[in-house]
Formats: sequence, structure tokens, C-alpha cells
Amino acid sequence: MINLALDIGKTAGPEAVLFYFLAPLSVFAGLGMLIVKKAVHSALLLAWIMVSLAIFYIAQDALFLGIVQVVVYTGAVMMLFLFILMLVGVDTSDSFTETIRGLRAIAITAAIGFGGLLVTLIGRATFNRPITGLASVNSNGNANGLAKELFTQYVFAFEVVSALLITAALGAMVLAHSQKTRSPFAQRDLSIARFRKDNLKDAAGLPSSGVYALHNAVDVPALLPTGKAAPTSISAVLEARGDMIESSKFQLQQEEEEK
Amino acid sequence: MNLLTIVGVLPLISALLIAFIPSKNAELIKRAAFAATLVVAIASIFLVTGFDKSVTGMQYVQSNTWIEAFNINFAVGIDGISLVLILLSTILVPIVILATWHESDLGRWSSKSFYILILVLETLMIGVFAATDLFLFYVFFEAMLIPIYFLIGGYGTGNKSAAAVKFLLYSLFGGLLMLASVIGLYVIAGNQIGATFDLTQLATLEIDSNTQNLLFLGFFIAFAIKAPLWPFHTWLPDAAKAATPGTSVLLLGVLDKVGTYGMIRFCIALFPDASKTFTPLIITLAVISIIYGAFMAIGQKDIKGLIAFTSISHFGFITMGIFAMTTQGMSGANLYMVNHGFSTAALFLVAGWMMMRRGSSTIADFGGLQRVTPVMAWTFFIAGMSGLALPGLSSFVSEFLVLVGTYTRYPVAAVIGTLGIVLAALYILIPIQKTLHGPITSGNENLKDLNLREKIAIAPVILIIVVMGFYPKPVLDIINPTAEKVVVNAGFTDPVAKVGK
Amino acid sequence: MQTSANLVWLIALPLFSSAILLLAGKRANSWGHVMATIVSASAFTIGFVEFIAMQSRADENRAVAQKLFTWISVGSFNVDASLLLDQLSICFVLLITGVGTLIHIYSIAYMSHDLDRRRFFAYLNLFIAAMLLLVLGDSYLNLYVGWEGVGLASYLLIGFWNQKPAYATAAKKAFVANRVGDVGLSLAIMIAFATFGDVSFAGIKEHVEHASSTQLTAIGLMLLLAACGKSAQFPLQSWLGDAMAGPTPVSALIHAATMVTAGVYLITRSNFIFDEAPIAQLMVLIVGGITLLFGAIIGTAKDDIKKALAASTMSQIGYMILATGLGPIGYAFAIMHLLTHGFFKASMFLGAGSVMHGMKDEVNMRKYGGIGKFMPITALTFGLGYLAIIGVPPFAGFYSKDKIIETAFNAGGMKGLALGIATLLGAMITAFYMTRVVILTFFGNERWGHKDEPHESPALMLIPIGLLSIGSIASGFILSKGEGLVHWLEPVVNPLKEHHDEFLPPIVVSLMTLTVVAIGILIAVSKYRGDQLAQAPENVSVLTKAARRDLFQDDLNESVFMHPGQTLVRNILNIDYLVLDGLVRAVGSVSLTAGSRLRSLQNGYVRSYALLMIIGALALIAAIWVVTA
Amino acid sequence: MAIANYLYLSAILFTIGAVGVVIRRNAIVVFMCIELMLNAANLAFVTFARINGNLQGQVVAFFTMVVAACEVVVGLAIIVTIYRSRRSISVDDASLLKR
Amino acid sequence: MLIAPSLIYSLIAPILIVLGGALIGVLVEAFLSKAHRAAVQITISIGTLLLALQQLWRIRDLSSTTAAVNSVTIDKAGIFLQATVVVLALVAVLLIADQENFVAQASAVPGSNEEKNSLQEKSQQTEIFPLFLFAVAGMMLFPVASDLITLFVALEVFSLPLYLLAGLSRRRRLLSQESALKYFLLGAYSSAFFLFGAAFLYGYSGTISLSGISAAAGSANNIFLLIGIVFVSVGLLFKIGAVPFHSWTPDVYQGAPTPITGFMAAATKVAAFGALLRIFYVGFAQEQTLWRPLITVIAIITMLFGSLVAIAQRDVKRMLAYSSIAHAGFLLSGVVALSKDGLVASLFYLFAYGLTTIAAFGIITLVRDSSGEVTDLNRWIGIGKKSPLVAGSFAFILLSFAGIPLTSGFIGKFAIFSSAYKSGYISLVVVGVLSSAIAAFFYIRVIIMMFFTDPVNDSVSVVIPSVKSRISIIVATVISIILGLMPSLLLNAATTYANFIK
Repeated sequence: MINLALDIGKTAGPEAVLFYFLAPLSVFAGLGMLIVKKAVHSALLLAWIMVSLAIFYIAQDALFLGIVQVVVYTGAVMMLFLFILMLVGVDTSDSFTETIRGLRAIAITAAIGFGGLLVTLIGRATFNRPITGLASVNSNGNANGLAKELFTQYVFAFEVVSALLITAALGAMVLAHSQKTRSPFAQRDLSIARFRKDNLKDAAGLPSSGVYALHNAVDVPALLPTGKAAPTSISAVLEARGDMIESSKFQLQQEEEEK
Repeated sequence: MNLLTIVGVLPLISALLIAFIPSKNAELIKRAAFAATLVVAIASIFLVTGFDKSVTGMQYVQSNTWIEAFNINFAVGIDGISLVLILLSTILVPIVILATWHESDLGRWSSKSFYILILVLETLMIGVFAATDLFLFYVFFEAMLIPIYFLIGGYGTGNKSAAAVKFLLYSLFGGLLMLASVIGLYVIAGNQIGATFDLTQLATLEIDSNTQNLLFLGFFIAFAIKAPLWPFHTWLPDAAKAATPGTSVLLLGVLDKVGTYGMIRFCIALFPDASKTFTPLIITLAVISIIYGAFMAIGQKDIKGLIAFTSISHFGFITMGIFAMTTQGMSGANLYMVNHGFSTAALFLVAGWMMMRRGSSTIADFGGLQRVTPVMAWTFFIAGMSGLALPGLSSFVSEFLVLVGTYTRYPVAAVIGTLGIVLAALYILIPIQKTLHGPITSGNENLKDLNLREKIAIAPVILIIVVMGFYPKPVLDIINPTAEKVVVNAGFTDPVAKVGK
Repeated sequence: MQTSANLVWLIALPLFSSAILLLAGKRANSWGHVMATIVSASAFTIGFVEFIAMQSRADENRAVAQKLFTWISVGSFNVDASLLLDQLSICFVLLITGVGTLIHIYSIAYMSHDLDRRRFFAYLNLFIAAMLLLVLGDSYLNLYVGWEGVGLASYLLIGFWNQKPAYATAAKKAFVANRVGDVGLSLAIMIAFATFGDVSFAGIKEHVEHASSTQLTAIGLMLLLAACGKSAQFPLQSWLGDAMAGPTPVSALIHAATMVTAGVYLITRSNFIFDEAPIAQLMVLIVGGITLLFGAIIGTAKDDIKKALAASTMSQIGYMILATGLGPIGYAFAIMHLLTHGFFKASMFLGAGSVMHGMKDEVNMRKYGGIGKFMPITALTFGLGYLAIIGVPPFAGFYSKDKIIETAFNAGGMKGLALGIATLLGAMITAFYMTRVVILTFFGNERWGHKDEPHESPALMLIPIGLLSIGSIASGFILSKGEGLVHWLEPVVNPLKEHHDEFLPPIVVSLMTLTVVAIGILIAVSKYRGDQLAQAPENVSVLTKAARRDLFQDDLNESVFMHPGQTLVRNILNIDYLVLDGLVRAVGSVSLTAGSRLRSLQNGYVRSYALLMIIGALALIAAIWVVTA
Repeated sequence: MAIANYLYLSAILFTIGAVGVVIRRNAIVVFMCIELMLNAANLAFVTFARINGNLQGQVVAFFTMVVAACEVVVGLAIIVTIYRSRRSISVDDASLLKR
Repeated sequence: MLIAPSLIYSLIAPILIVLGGALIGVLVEAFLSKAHRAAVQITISIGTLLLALQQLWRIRDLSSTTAAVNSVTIDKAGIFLQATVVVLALVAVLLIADQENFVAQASAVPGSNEEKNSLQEKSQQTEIFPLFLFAVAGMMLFPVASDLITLFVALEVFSLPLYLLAGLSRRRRLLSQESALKYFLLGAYSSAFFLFGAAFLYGYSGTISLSGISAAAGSANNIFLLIGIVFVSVGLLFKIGAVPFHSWTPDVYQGAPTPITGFMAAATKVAAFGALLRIFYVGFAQEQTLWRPLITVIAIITMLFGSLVAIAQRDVKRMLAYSSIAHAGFLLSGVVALSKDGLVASLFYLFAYGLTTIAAFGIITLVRDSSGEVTDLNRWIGIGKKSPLVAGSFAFILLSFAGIPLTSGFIGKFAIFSSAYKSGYISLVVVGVLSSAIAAFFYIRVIIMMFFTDPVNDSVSVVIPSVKSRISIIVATVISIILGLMPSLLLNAATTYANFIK
């Protein structure tokens, strides 16, 4: 830290206060990301870090980036994350029992070593050229300066990024968009199909679950007029998933009489 | 295109032509392959007529740019040492084809692929002996593995795929070590005289001794595996047991010679100082090979394994002769390569016929064959006698030259090596007794003797074995100048007799 | 030196004949034996013509040579295929072709019932060719070819009836034992080349005085080893008894008259080396001495007539070897004994063959008895041979053996005394066991169990025996007359170069010899007079038991070489599989294991992949940390 | 206060993000940790821009935001797909491909 | 005042054309009826790539550091690498065009009725073509990008489509989606590393252009530079699949649709190695003493690890994944060599290896049973009997991977090892040959399974490929063979084009 005497005066003041306040918090937030159970909490912690970083950017004369950071990252990207989290179930939480033996211990050891080495290496670094600061290049405003770089020096990269955007869009479409292969199977079609069956028993439609039963949950079969349970009244999906509770106790005790 | 290139390319072209014959037409394919290889053999004999024995350098030289970027040339040429080995290859191939006419019928694939593989292999064999560009040599050296691999794996018997893999991996391992050395040499050449793979230029490099030793080892281990020298031999018995007799002949008779050939052409020629350093070690390994191979051979219950181990013993002699660094040793070793090629061919081919007739390769399953199949028994006997280097047969001359050449420089090695001849008697006579002598074992009563095709196939081999035993001069005349040159270039002179002339 | 274009035919004729017989197959069955015999006779004729021509020349011009072609020529190692016929070789040429021809004739009848007679004659011719090459080669390497050639022929002939496993084994044993000797010959040649830069007799002889005695001793000992192998001398003698598995003519020709004496030839031929290598010479004496007693002792215990004769051969060759160790004069006596032995031993073997022929191939003498009256001619000729071998004057053996005993005593000092006593003892035992053979075979009661009476052999067999008998009567006298052979051989072996003081007057030695011979005969006669001979006695002395077992030589070989060898082979097989191949397999399995261990890193969890990356990055950072610290 | 403090903060946040990827199982949280790492890098860029006195660092940070946004779209689309097939967003459940 | 930036359109035309083709593809998706989309998309893709190739040929002798202000450097090596990417893409697109390998409707849940319906209707997800073209464009940009921003953007441009494409396999969709997730998460992770490293490079040099970084060498203490090099390397080493950043490779290779795997394995390597070479040769050359040992160690570990683990694989795609890891190790030797020879060797190797790889994966698409591709090696037993030609080609390809002489793989290996040796990195050569020997084992084992083992009664068959696949496989194989026999064709070009301008 002594080696890297990069101070250019003003960092000693408010920026230092800002840094010493926000930096530990973002580190804690980062560590929190590693240990909180719910993904959504992680997302919020990450959002916090990003906002902190935005503030640091602004503090370091990168006003434009600071704003973009908030808008793009915290605004768009994190929203996307949260969307997806919603989609897959916002409540899903990680189990913290490590299934891969020894992985976590090794990982943490490696990480401590990694971070430690990195930090000491940075500590050893020195510069032998003057620290210029951004005052001069930002004289026309940070956004202007950035724009100038972007549209002259790095215009090609900028253009190529469009390819990336298109790829992203195309990719999302490929994976998410399902082309309708046929017109949806509407009620009319279903009805026709029922009547075309060999057996007209179900022509009037299947009984709904829970009807006349002692319980009206979807996983309890309906009772037919005869008092018999109608297994067809339960969604095949539930059956397939095995998401059914034992429902016989809710049915009328009619088996013996039938005999 | 000079004659050498033509001889080398002919089999490949024939292979391409044969590829167009429908596979059903097996008999035609066989005949075509035989005819092609016969033409190659005859053409290769013309190589001798145009060969100037008084010249020690390369002849029939041809060089075309192949890979410009690395200055790699398609450079071929032959001197005495390579000429005789090329002759060995070209003469053996038609004999093998004729002798093992039905070998391909039982394979996993068609006869067509068998003969295409054989022909491709012949091109590679000629190439490997003719290459004067190190890279080209390496390419042939490694590429040769592939057809043999498929020949063993596709047409062999027993645990063939395991054996094929062992063979291939072992050889590849050696080859890759050699590749490291080839690269090293190439880079050193690049630093000293400009990148080149030309052998004569590479020989002029001045390499410090540590590097030289390492590069030498890279080459040597590759060749020792190929040869095979103890303790790098363990792939050979498996491969020989799994391969068909014809393949084994090519494997032991020709391919393994690339190892010993390489020692002469590369190890000694390129790294004379390192050769000097390692000679004691190598001579030791060679002596161990001689004795060890012999003991192993004595203990074999399988004919093919037996022949394989005899070869290990013989390769020990060859290696010993090479590294004795005397003209007798060198010439003898070179002659030994040729002689061993023919005598192993005879042994394996006859053993192959025996095994084919009996349906077994276990020595104990034979017995009394001399009564049942006298001609076959005789050929086996003569081949065996050649294997134990009976004076009057070809191997004796070379074996004795090797021993004499070695004795003048390394008497102890030669003395131990000489003990090998007693063991040779055991490992040849025991199986001869078990297979040819004694009462006729049940199951052998109705074995058929050699048919005309087989007789015609084996006759030239026997003839060569006998004639070369009494009159090796034509071959020695070809070999001698080159062998002497190798020894001189390596910085050795023959030890002078203590008294007398 | 004179050249002659005829020499090659000596070898070529039988060689080609042999090849023709082998290649022609069954077609030659009807005429093969005739051709083989004619060829052999022709060779004898050529030899005889050369002999006559040689005699007509002066001593120093007698040798003739013929260069055929350059055989091996590499650097300074030059060996021509050339032949040398000198006074020494001509003795052998005549013996080989002469006895050979007789045995060919004999075999025509003896083998007439054998389906493979043609093959037998092919082998015989092959043997003749190889043996002639052995004695005609002008260099050690040429000799070596013949040396192994006769070994091969011997192998083939011992194993002629190789469908019997024991016979095949005997053949193999002979070959292997010979090979041990061949190692000696090989090494001798190598040392010679390293020393002299030459392997021809003439070349070495020329420079021999410049060589150090160490080198010469080494060469000499190696040559002795070679001689031991070929001539069945101690300790390589064990094959000879088993070699009797071959047809009897073979035993007569190869294992009595000619091949087994090649060792004597070799040492005699190498006289210039042995003369300069006293240690080697001493070893020759020791080997010869041991073997002559060894063979004789074994001979006393054998009931197999052929084995008894074989033991006798061994013993007699021991005499010859001993003689060659006695220095210049000894060579001549060795050769003389060799020649006379050739006659009488061949005749006795053929006689034994004749007996077997008449006895349905029975070889056990205890099943003989009183055959003399059924086979008088055989008995007569055998008896002549008997007298010759035990050294009764004026039969051939007397002249040659007596000289050897005499020279042995003359060797001087303790050495002379020891050798003399050994030779005398040998003579006594010889008399004993030969008398035993004769008594058991031709005298006493008839002990064969079958009704068929033995019958005399056909003329074709008897004529050669008769001719050989004449040799066994006369050859000793002829050869020693006026020291004829000694002078004849002088240019080769310089027998008169030095002269020892006489230890005892010759006549005393002769009388002593005759005395011990008589003692031997008497013991034998008294011991084998009785009727209880049909069974070999069971409770016999340790010595007899030992003798019956060839003085434990086979047991020794088995326990010292064979069993350890077999164990060694087994162990090497195991080592090869477990250690060497095991290493190769281990490389494979280690790679496989490493592969599958490392494979478990890929556990499918993306988090652990990320961890791996962190660790990788950490390692890189740590490297920097270290570097910049 | 030294400007280097921002670098330390950046390094620490980066490390936290990196280790979060390893120890969290929820794919979305994992992904958020990656975003944290990108943010840490951005902070370093902005800080270095200040040190170096040019705006290139800020430009990179800007690009990073855009790229990250695209990445988020693609990534979340993939995660949703997986969720729809498997009803789980635990990265540990997606471990059929192994060995 | 803004001064209008100057873009030399003629030099960046190849990239722009491909981007344009992708955009047209997107429009086609939007406006053309489903029935015609596939054919049109294929035509557009091939046409675009051919046009790009033609444009590359046109600019083959041009060069500029300011092709797009300071973001893109067009130079010889860059053009060569771009051309390699385009050629590989051309070969791969024909495989991709074989719709049999791709999901009918990606949004349909695996196993649902919706999926069945869309399969029955033979609907196609034709968006793969524009995605593919975007990836190609990114890969073309990556090796010529000369500042860190462009590098990062290009990295993402080619990565994002690949993440998506990896999840679009028709069969075993769960695995495919899993591979997409893994690829994506780890890819993003590595991007973060890359970016973090880029920040430190910027901090060190005050600039984000490679030449600026190079010029700043020695101006300050190099800790930031080192941190930067390390983290940027992590990002790039991840893309090339070097150990220990390789873990995604086998899983993604296995799960992704096989044509995509082929394309990814071949072209990603070219792009990533192109960038790696440029960064290290241009940006970090001054600091070579610092990074060469590190990369050497990684190269060694990578070669050995890839070869060893491949031995234990039972799935052909996974095996090739590990093989590609090993090859990444070999290729890193070319980076370490840091010489013209190293560059030549790398260029040759990348081209030859890429083609062979696509051919290999192309052949894998042909081995099927009733439920799709069969990648289990045990079920490849005996296909040499069923279809000798296909099995023969595959065997040839494996031998080429193994580096047997007379194949392009051998020349590549020779070139790259000799360059490493020349630069004094003999250890790389030794380890390289050793791991080649290990690697040979599993290549050969596949050959044994195909040829030397008797087929069990199995429904696996080798399908007759569609014309497009056939062309692709044949072209790739034939060029591989030609490159093995006459490597000069490509080597001379590589020599001519092995030049980075700074």
C-alpha cells in the first residue's frame, strides 16, 4: 500500500470517507451472497454491490458509467435475474450441505490464497510515471469524452457489439420461442374428439375432481352417482407426478354394499 | 527416375493396380502380386550389375525436393550395405508370396488387402534402405509399422490384436524417441550449416558430447527396439507368434534389419564419438542378447516363439559385430543381416507349413515328421542347421566374421558370444528332435509332404543358404568397401595382429 | 609348393554323390549304395595315386596344395578355400578312404534290409567328404568346416534310426558335446587371428616363434578343448558310449577309426603351437592319461559289446592324445597308433556287427557265449584284432602302443614315471576287458535264449573284415619298419628334433608291457571262466558300479550342466515374462491407472471444474508471487 | 486514501465472485457471482483509467456492461431451458456428462 | 469535434461480409416462410463464406495496423488464420446442414408432445445458420483484434453462439442442454478472468492496444503486467482447452451436436490460438522470460494429461476431446517457441489439425443406431467390416492425430517440436514425444475395435451420408491426405504468411 502512493490529494477527503463506508459494506454484501440461502437475497445483495460500485465510479470521475451501471446493471440486468428467479420459483433455496466431498474446504482455502496473493501482489506494485487523473480528459464532460473515444477509436468494437446483441436476441428466441406447430386444440375440437370415440360414455365430459366427495381437493376423485370413485376425474399430471395423497378415506364406504 | 527409384516404386504401382482387381478374384490377385514382386526382384538384381563395387559412396543417387520448408528431399541412393539389404527384401517377398499362397485366405479381410499391404510394405522396405535423407528415412521407418500392424492384426492368429498393438506401440515409442533426436539433429544442423537432412552433411556436424550422447540414445533405443536387442525385445515373440509365417518372415527377416542397419547408417555414422562412449554398454547388451535369446529359445514350447528368440540371439551377434568397430565385425554383421534373413525365412516358412498342416504351433504336437514328410523335414533341418551356423552354410561365415572381428577388440565379449554356439546347438536340435525324430505322434500320420509350389518357393532359399556358405565372396565384395568406410569414418582402425602379417 | 588339381575331387566326389543320393530320393534306392561305394573307392584310388606320386618326390616337395577360390576376405582376414595334402594328411586320406570303402562294402550287406539304406550311404559319403576336408584344409577355418561337417555326419548317422527317441537323444548329445569342443576351436582360431593375423597352418607356423607363450598356451588349450570334444576325451567323453546307437558300420568308421581321431590330427597338425606351449602340452598329457584309464575302466564294466568297444576306443585315443603331448617324437607314435588302431578297432567293430547280425541285433554280451563255433571267421578276425589291441607282438598294436609307453617313460622325471605307469596300467586293463569281451562272446556256454542258431555273415561283410584284419596284423610292422612313419612325418612334425634320454631300455619296457598284459588276460580268464555269466552280478564293488555308470560322467553333466541349465532356462523364462515384459506391461497399466485416476477429476460438476480453474489461476499467481518476491 | 484501495476492493470482490461460483449450487446465483466478477473487473478498469489519465478504461467498462447484458440474456435463456427440461436449476443436477 | 473514424473497409470486408451474411440470415428467419428457410440459409451461409474467402484472397498481400482505427490489425498471419477459420467453417457448414443432428424445436421440452409433433413435422431450427455465421465472424475477428476491447468483444461474439449451439442436439437433449449450461457458465467465468487480466494490463501500460502494452515494457515494475498476463492467459487457455482450464472440453464435446463439436474443436482452436499467438508474439514478446516458463509447464501438463486421460475413455467424442486437449499442449509448444518457425508450425498445425478434426467428427455422425449417433466405443466394434471405407478414413484420421509419418499430423508435430527445440525448449520436445507415444495407444485401440474385433450382434450401422456430409467428409479427408504427402503446399504458404506486424 505504501508502494502504491497514488494519491492525488482529493482522495483524502470525502472520497475516503465514502470508500471506507461503502467498501466494507460491499465486501460484506459479497460474502453475504455466498452464504444466504435464498437466491433472491443474493440478487438483492448483488444489486447493493452494484449500486455501491456505481457510486465509486462517480467518485472516480466516471459519471457516465456510474449512471449506466445503475440503469443497465441494477436496472435491467438485475431485473432480468429477478424475473427468471420468479419464473423458476422465487422461494427456491439452496441446501448448504456440500455434496461434493472436500470441495468447499478446498474452494475456501484456494480463495483465501488467491485473494491473499492478489492483494499482496497489488501491494508490491509501483508506478514510475505520474498519476495524471482524469481532469483534463473530462474537461468536456465525462460523457463527451467517452463518446469521443467510443465513436472514433473503438467504433469497430462498438459496431461488432451489435452482433452480440443480435445473437443474444436470436438465442433467447431459439430457446424460448415455440413456434406453434398447429392451431391450439380448442374446446370445440375436444368436444368433437369425445364424440368420435368408440365409447360415448365420456361424451358429456369427465367428472370434475372432488365432486360429491367428502373433500373437494383436486387430488380426491369425484364420486359417481353410484357412489363409486371416478379415477379419471383426477388430472393425469398429478397422478404421474405422484402428487396425490391417499384419498380413500374421503370416499363413501360403498365397496361392501356393492358386493 | 533411376533404376533404384523404379525398383522402389514398382510394388506401390502394382498395389494400386491390384486395387482395381475385384476382391473375389483372389487367385488372379495372388498371381499378379507374385508376378509383380518377381519383376521387382529381377529388376533389383540389375541394380547389382550397375553397381560399381570400387566406389564407396552412394550410387543410384536421386534427389528431388519434397518439403521445401524444412529442406527435406526425396533423396535416395545405395551403397554396399543398403544394396544387399534391398536385395534381401526384394528376393524374399516373392518367395514369401509363393510360399504362403493360402495364408491370406483365412484372414479377417480379403486376399486383396493382404497383397496390397505386402506390396506397400515392400516399397517401404526398399525405401527405408535407400533413403539418404534422414527425414525420408524416418518417414519410411515409421510408416512401415502400419502395414505390418494390419498384417498381424488382420491375418494373424491367436492373440493377434494385442500382439499387434504391443508391436506398434513399442515401435512407435522408439520411433518417437528417435523423432526427438531427428529434430535435435535438424536444429543443430540449422545452427551450424543450414537446415538439412542430408546424411553426408549431417555427418560433418560438430556436436558437443553431451548432446551427442542424448541424440545417439534417441536413435539407438529406436533401433534397439526394432532390432530387437535385450532388454527391448519383449514385443518380438508376441508379434512373431501372432503373425502368419509370411508376415513373420518379413518382420524378422527384413524389418528388424532396419534396426541394425540404422545403427550402422545413423548411430555410428552420425555420432562417432557417442558411439565410442556407448560401445561397452552396447556390446554388453549384445552379449546378453546372444545368451539370453538362446536360453529363452531353449525354453520355448512354441515353434514361432522359438524362432523369434533365436533371432534375438542372432541380432545380438549382429549388434556385437557392428559395435566391435572392426572391418570383420562390420562386414560380418552386414552379411549376417542378409544370411539371417534367408535362414529365418527358411525356418519360418517351413515351420509355417508344418503348423498349417498340423494346425498347431506347439512343438510337442509334432514328432516323427521325418518319416511322414521327408522333404519338409529336410528343409526344416537345413534351415535349422543354418540357424545354428553350421560351417558350410551361409550363417557360419557371418557369425564367424562377427566373432573374429569382435575378438580382436573385445575378446571377453567374443568368448562369451562363442558360448552361444553351444546353446545354438541346443535350441535347434531340441526342436528338431521333438518335431522330426522319434515315433510319429498321433495326428501326424497323414500329413502331406511339400507340394511343388512349396518346393519351388523354398528351393532358392536353401540354395542361397548353401551357396553363400561356400562362396560369400560376391556379397562380401559388395559389402566390404562400405563396411571399411564406416569403420574408418567412425575413427577406428582394425587392431593389428600382434605378430605376423 | 606343388599344386595339384586332383585334391578337390577327393572331397567333391563323395560330396556330390551324397547330394545326389539325398536329392534323388527313392529313385536312387536301387543303385545308391553301389554308387556310394564306387565313389568311395574312387576317392581311395585318387588318394593312393597321390600317395604314390608323393613318395616319388623328395621329402621337402612332397606336400601339394590346391587353391580353389577365395572364401572369406574381409580386411586383413583372408581365408582361401584351399587344400593341402602333405605327409600327415595323406595318412589320413588313405585311412579314411580305405577303411571307408571297406565299410561301404560291408554296409551294403549289413544294411541290406533297411528301407533307408540309400540315405545311410548318402550320410556315409557326406562323412567321407567332410572328413577329407578336415584333413585336407590348409587353414584352421577350412579344417573347421570339415570338423563340423563330420560332426553333422556323425549326428545324422547316430540318429539314423531316430524314430527311437533314445537314439535321437544320443545323436543330439553327440552334437552338443562336439559343439562344446567347437567353441574351443572357434576361440583358438580367433586368438590365432588376433595374434598372427592369419589362420592358415603355414602362416601361423611361420610366425609362431614371435608369439608370446601366453597366447600360444591359450591357443593350445583351446585346441585341446576342441580335440576333447571330437575325440571323446575327458571331460567331454560321455557322448561316445551313447553314439553306439548308430548302425555298427558307423561305429566302426566314425566312432572308432576316423572321426574320433580328428582330435589327434588337430593336435598333431598344431604341433608347432604345442611345441612352444608347455603348459598346453602338459594339459594334453593329463587329459590323455586320464582318458586312457577312464575309458579302460569303463570298458571293464560294459555288457553291451559296442559300448565296451567304444570305451576301448576312448581309452586308445587317450593313448594317442597322451602321445601327442609327449613332444615331437610322440606325434609320430600317436599317428602310428592311430593308423593301427584304425585297422584293428574297425575290424573288431565290424566283427561285433557281424555277431549282432547273426544274433538278431542282440548287443548284450551276457546273452552271447560260444559264438565262436557258429561264426568262425568272425571269431578269427575278431581274435586277430584282439591280439592287436592288447599289444601282443607282432600284431599292430604292439608296435604302436609299446612305443607310446616307452616314450611316456622317457618323458623324464616324475612326469615320465607317472605317465609310464598310467600307460602300463592302461595296457593291463585293456588286456583284461578285451579278454573279457572275447570270452563272453566267443567262448563259454551258449546263453542266448532263442532256438535260432547264430549264422556266419555273408561274404560281403566278411571280406572287409578280413582285409582289415590283415591290416591289424601287418600295419604295425610295416609302419615301424625302419622308423618309416617317423621319417615320413618328419617334415610335418619334426619328430627327430629333440631326443630324450632313455629312461629304460626299450626291451625292458616291452617286457614290462607284455607282463602286465599277461596279468590282465589271466585275471579276465579266471574271472569269466564260470557258467554264471548270463546275468550281470548285482552285488559288485563300488568301482564296478561306477564303471557301469561311466564313472558318473553323465550324472556329473546332468547335475552340473543340465539341471542348472534347465533351472536357468525356467527362471529366465519367468524373468522375461515377469520382469522385462512385466515392465512393459507395467508402463501400460500405469498409464491406464493414471488415466482413470485423472479421469475422476472430471466428475461432471461444473463447480469443481470452476474450482480447478481457480486452483490453476492460483498456481500461476503463486508462481508470479514467488518470482517477484 | 490511496487509490490502490479500489484495486484491493476489486481484487476482493473478484475473489468472492470466483469462489461463489464454486460453492453455490443455484445456477442463477452462480451466474450472479460471475456478474460480480465482471463488476470487479470494471471497477479495476475505472480505477486504472483514473490512474492512467485516459478514458480507455472507462470505455472497456462500458463495453463490459453491454457484453454482460448480452451474456445475461443468453445465459438466462439457457438456464430457463434447463429448468424447463429438468425442473431444477441446481448446477449439481446437471452432472450427467462426466468421466 | 469528432473526427470521423477511418475504417479501411476493404481490409475488414471478410469479417463484415460474414456479419452481413448472418444479418441476412436473421432477416430470412423473420420474413421467409418456414418451408424455404433451410435451403436459403444454407445457400446464404455457403455463399457468404465463399465470398469471404474470395475477399481474403483479394487482400492476401495487404496489411495494415489501422484497418479499423486501431482495433484491427490485418497482416499476413491474420489473413492466414482468418482463411483457416473460413475454410474450416465451409467444411463444417456442410455437416451442420445435415439437419438430422439438430433439435427440431429447441424450446420444446425434451420428451414432450410438442417435441414429438415438431419432429413429426420435420421442422427445423434454422437459426443455427445465422448463429453459426456470427460465431465465424467472431472467430475471424479474434486473431486480428489488436486491442483488448476488440479481443473481448470478439471472444464473446464467437462464444455466445457456440454456447447456444451446443444445446441444440437432436438426441439426448438433456445432455446437450447440460453441455450448453456448463460451457456457458465456465465460458463466462473465464471471460471474467480475461477481463480482470485485461484491466491489469491496462493499468500497467495505460493503454489497451497490444502494441502499446509491448511498448510499455520495462516502463514500470511488472507486477501488474504479470497479473494481467496470467489472467488473460487463463481466459485464452480456457478457450484452447489447456489443463487445468480444460474441464469443459470433454463434457461439451460430448454433449454438443456432433457437427458443432467438430466445428468448435477445429475453429475455436484456430481462433483462440491465433489470438494467443498474436498476444504473446506481439503484446508480450518483450516479457518472454516471465511467461515462457509458465506456458511451458502448462504445455507439458496439458500434453500428458490429455494423453493419459484419453486412454481411459469409452466414448469416442470424449476421447477426441481429450485428444484435442493433448493437441492443445502440442500447439502451446509453438507459442513457447516464440519464433518465426514456431508461427509457421502453428499455422500449419492449426489448419491441418482443424481439417482432420472436422473429418473425424463428420464420420462420427455417420455411425448410428435407431436412436441416433452411437459414440460408445464398445459399440464401434467391427464397423470396419460393415463399412471399410468409412472405418478406413477414420483410421487414417486417427493415425494422423497420432502423428504417424505420411500424415499431416506428423508434419505438424515435426514442425512444432523442431521450432520448440530450436528455441531451446527441449523438455517440450521430450514430453511431447512421450505423450505422443501414450496417445498412440488410444488411437490404435479404436482402430483395433473397428478392424480387429468381431462385431457383436448390434444394430449399429454406418449410414450412407447425405451429399452434403459426404462432400464435407471427403473434402476434409482428401485434403488431410494430400497435406500428409505434399505438406509443402501448405507449409510454403504458412512460411510466407507467418508474420505478425506490430
